[in-house]
Amino acid sequence: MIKLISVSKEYDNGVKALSDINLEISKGEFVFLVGSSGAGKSTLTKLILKEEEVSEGSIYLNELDITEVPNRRIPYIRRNVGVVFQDFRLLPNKTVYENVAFAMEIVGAHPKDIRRRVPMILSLVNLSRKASSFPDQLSGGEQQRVSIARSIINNPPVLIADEPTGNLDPETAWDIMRALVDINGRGTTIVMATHARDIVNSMKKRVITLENGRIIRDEQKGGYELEVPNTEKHI
Amino acid sequence: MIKLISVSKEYDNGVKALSDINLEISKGEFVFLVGSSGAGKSTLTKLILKEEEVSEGSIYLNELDITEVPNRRIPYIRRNVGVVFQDFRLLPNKTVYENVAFAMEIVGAHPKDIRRRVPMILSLVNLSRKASSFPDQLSGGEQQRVSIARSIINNPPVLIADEPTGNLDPETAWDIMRALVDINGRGTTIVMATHARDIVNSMKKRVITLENGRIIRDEQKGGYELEVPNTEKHI
Amino acid sequence: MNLKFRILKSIFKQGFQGMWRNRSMGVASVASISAVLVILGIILILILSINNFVMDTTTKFDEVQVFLENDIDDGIMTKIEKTAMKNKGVVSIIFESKDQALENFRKDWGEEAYLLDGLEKNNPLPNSYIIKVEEIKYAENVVNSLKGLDGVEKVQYDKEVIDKLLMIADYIRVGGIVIIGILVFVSVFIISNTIKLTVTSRRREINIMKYVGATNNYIRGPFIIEGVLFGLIGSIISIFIVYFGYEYFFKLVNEQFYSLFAVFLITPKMIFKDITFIFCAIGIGIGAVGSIVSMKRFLDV
Amino acid sequence: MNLKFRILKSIFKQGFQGMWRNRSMGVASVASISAVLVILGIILILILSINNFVMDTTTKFDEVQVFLENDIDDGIMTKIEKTAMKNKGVVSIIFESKDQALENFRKDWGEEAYLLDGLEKNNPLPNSYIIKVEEIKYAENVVNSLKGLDGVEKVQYDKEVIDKLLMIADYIRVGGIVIIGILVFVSVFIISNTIKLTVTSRRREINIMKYVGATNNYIRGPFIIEGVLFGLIGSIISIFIVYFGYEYFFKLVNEQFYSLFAVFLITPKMIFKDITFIFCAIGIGIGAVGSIVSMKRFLDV
Ligand SMILES: Nc1ncnc2c1ncn2[C@@H]1O[C@H](COP(=O)(O)OP(=O)(O)OP(=O)(O)O)[C@@H](O)[C@H]1O
Ligand SMILES: Nc1ncnc2c1ncn2[C@@H]1O[C@H](COP(=O)(O)OP(=O)(O)OP(=O)(O)O)[C@@H](O)[C@H]1O
Ligand SMILES: [Mg+2]
Ligand SMILES: [Mg+2]
Repeated sequence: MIKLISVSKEYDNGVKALSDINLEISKGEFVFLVGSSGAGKSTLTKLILKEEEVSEGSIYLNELDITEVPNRRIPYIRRNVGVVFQDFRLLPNKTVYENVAFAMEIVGAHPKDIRRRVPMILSLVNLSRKASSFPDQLSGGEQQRVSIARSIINNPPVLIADEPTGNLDPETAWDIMRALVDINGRGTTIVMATHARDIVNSMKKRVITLENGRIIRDEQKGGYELEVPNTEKHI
Repeated sequence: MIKLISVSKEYDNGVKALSDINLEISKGEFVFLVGSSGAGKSTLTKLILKEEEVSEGSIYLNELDITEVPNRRIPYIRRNVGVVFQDFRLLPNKTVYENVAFAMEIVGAHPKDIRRRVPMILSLVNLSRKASSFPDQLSGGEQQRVSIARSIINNPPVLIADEPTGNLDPETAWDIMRALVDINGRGTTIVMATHARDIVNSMKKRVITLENGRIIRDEQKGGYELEVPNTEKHI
Repeated sequence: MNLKFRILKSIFKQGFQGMWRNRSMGVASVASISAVLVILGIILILILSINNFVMDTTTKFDEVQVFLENDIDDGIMTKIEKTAMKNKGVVSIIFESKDQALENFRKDWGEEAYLLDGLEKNNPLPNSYIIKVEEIKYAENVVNSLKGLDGVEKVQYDKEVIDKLLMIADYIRVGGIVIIGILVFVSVFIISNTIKLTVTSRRREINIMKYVGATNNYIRGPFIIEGVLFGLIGSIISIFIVYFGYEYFFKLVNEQFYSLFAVFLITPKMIFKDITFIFCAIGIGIGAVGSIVSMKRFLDV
Repeated sequence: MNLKFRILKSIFKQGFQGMWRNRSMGVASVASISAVLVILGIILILILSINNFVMDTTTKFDEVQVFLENDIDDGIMTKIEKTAMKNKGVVSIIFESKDQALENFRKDWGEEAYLLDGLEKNNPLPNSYIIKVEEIKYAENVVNSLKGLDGVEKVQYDKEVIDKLLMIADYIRVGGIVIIGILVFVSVFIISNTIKLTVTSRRREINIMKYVGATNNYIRGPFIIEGVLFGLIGSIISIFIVYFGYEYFFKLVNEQFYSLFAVFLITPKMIFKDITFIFCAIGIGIGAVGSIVSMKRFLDV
């Protein structure tokens, strides 16, 4: 489903965010991506979404080398990947309902389907009451849940979630996790970057650990174990 | 230090975010503010910062009723309150260094002091290498740490931190917590809204629990216990 | 088909919605567009009026005078008349007797008329025909056809003055077109700049749409619609301001100064159609093109 | 004192930095400012030139002619001359004999000069003085002082024409001021709108500064500096475009058409100072005021 072959990413300012990443994720897997702050988790998700270009290597999504895809085709690739962004990225001038509906409208979904499905997903993330609020009228956790709702509305084959529970209380976070497991059970491949030790530890899924832009561990049924080899002094 | 007397907040769109909050926090206290997503934690911090106006009640900061303060004086009040915002609020056109230095410049700090203190604080949050990066060149956790650095640079008597560890790995989160405890030890009053159950449980500090805009628990040496009385169905 | 239609419908919805939700920026942007077009309108009126004035002046010289020899018979006179009338563009031909001519001189000369005293008895002035032509350019032919004819002593028209006037008119027309050209260019520039500022302030939004998988056309659509609507509203406002403002001014001038200025000024009616057309074309065109061009940069993500 | 100075220094630093870091928006905004001022410049030149032309024309009529009685002695003539010279604004006084006058008539009349044949022997024209005045407004006094004087038969000047011309000149001046006033207003409007768009796109930044505890003045400072710099750059660019553009045009006209137009056109030198002053005033003024006004809304948090 997702395959990275010796992928490296160096940003314009010279920061080497990822070095020589080799990775294969099969269809239907649920993978946690862990690593300390700045390890390269978000960079990895950005590469899969083609938000950033790889510096070296290739990324295959469904047998298609997305590093070679012409600009024109990118939107169609992105539609196969639902994304929960770390910084939410909600459209400020659209209500919660419209933000979620937007993802359906761009693929030309039938209005009837939109009217049926959006409220369903909103109630799934417990935001029915906020349907007509604008993003800046929401709490942090509510915004995050809108972003989650938008990412799953189209039943994408791949779901990438970048710290989808960072702003949620544990209870709500577990609700979301249950929903993700459910979606995963119906065939969606899920890659989730997270810092939530509890969640990673209790889910017993594949865990990929990044450190300084390299994969230092990749375990089936793994746990959240971070060794920070070369930390600077602690206070 | 901070005193809220029957404070209520109703937003323009009719959402009642806080109802009849009475609360007193003494100088030098370390207080956790917990509660499920949308409970009103950020609203409370926004009221103390006068980012939002109270609908009813009064808020005293250092014996001063800030709900009565004329607009002109607000900046000077805000300078006594360091804030880590849930959404970071970094100035996009300033580097990490400049963002942190900005808080010192507005109070007219001496350039020598700025040049001495900013690198110190940046190394405290482990961001020395990123001093000349712009916010959009940082990872989520790095941005959050810049926001933390900025909030403490002026040694404010009060520090309000709205989920300051939401985007940090546990290791880094604990580094930050140690730093906060240290600051607290030197006399700064700290109010921290958080979802980090581990942290709250192991710190044994005062915990105020909000639910639907009301204080439902207020315990010295408390723990993170959330009862969600009227949840909607879970999946 | 149905899919495309749904997408199109959704684009339109987004366009109108976007305009409404961004109305505070929209107001600033529409105001700038109107303001630029109002300037353009004022200049257009100014230049057209100057042109009008010059053209008007030239028509005062649109006559040819044919001086006749003394004592010629009616046959010859008829022949002259007929020859003159055969020319293209001749409007009227009027006989002016020598007495009439003297009388006219007297009127023209005003205070110096006493110089003509005593000429009545032995009037040295000839009889003449005054031939009016439709437009000055027809005069040359009339002159040529009559020169040398029996009974014609001299054919005269104010060639020099007319040539000079025509030249001035030409230069004014060219100069006017140049100035208006510059203005149109500058207006286009300002309007597209304004649209650019509006679009730039929403680049984040555009980015988000891209990351969610919207195609460039889908993202562009609502912005183009917004741009066109801004342009349209801006031009309608400016048309109203210019038209009614000028009508008011025109009335004022007509009432207060009678004919003195009125003849110089182009009438509001005459410009209404042009202004409507030009303004709408600029407003809508730049609204659309400006949006497309300014978005280009942000769509490459 | 030291504190204030440090804060001021930091404000300036932020202003320059902000301008540089927002340069893509800045370019659009400077371009709009320049464009508006270029329009203003073109119109200014147009109106000043028209005014110039009219004023120039009036000076062609700035003389008073005093017709003398026949056969008056030198004493009387000297007295007339002296009386005339005593008036304010008199530039020269020239004697024109009756023979000279007839000759001039002959020249003026051109083709009709034969009408004057035979007048030489009994020239009915009087001797006269032609008095040139500095400006037309002085003529009235000269006329009054000479009327009824011994030896003066008649004092004549083209009152009607002059009055008409002066009136036209007045109207053009008033009309010009009105149009330029409108233009200045519209320019101010567009520029402040542009600044507003620029500021609006940074409202989030302003908010953040407020929440961190910056005073309104501290936040405003850099924006005002930015606005002023944008305005200044915009006006300098437009001054260059207008001045050199017009100089080029002026040269072209002078070389190609000689005096025909050159007399109408105001010289580039004449306008340079005005334009520099007006443009800088507008650019800088609006840059500053526009920033202040457009920020007002965002500072109330
Ligand atoms: N646009 C960019 N330009 C330059 N450097 C960048 C950019 N984005 C990220 N980086 C750098 O690349 C490294 C990896 O960043 P990334 O966002 O992938 O980290 P992360 O693992 O998601 O961290 P976090 O848990 O804090 O979100 C960091 O050092 C960061 O500063
Ligand atoms: N500007 C606003 N306008 C209207 N309603 C708002 C606004 N800001 C917040 N709210 C609502 O007020 C309630 C409390 O929000 P608040 O941000 O205080 O929650 P929170 O406890 O910080 O939640 P989280 O943990 O998700 O950040 C929520 O229901 C939210 O939707
Ligand atoms: Mg990240
Ligand atoms: Mg919050």
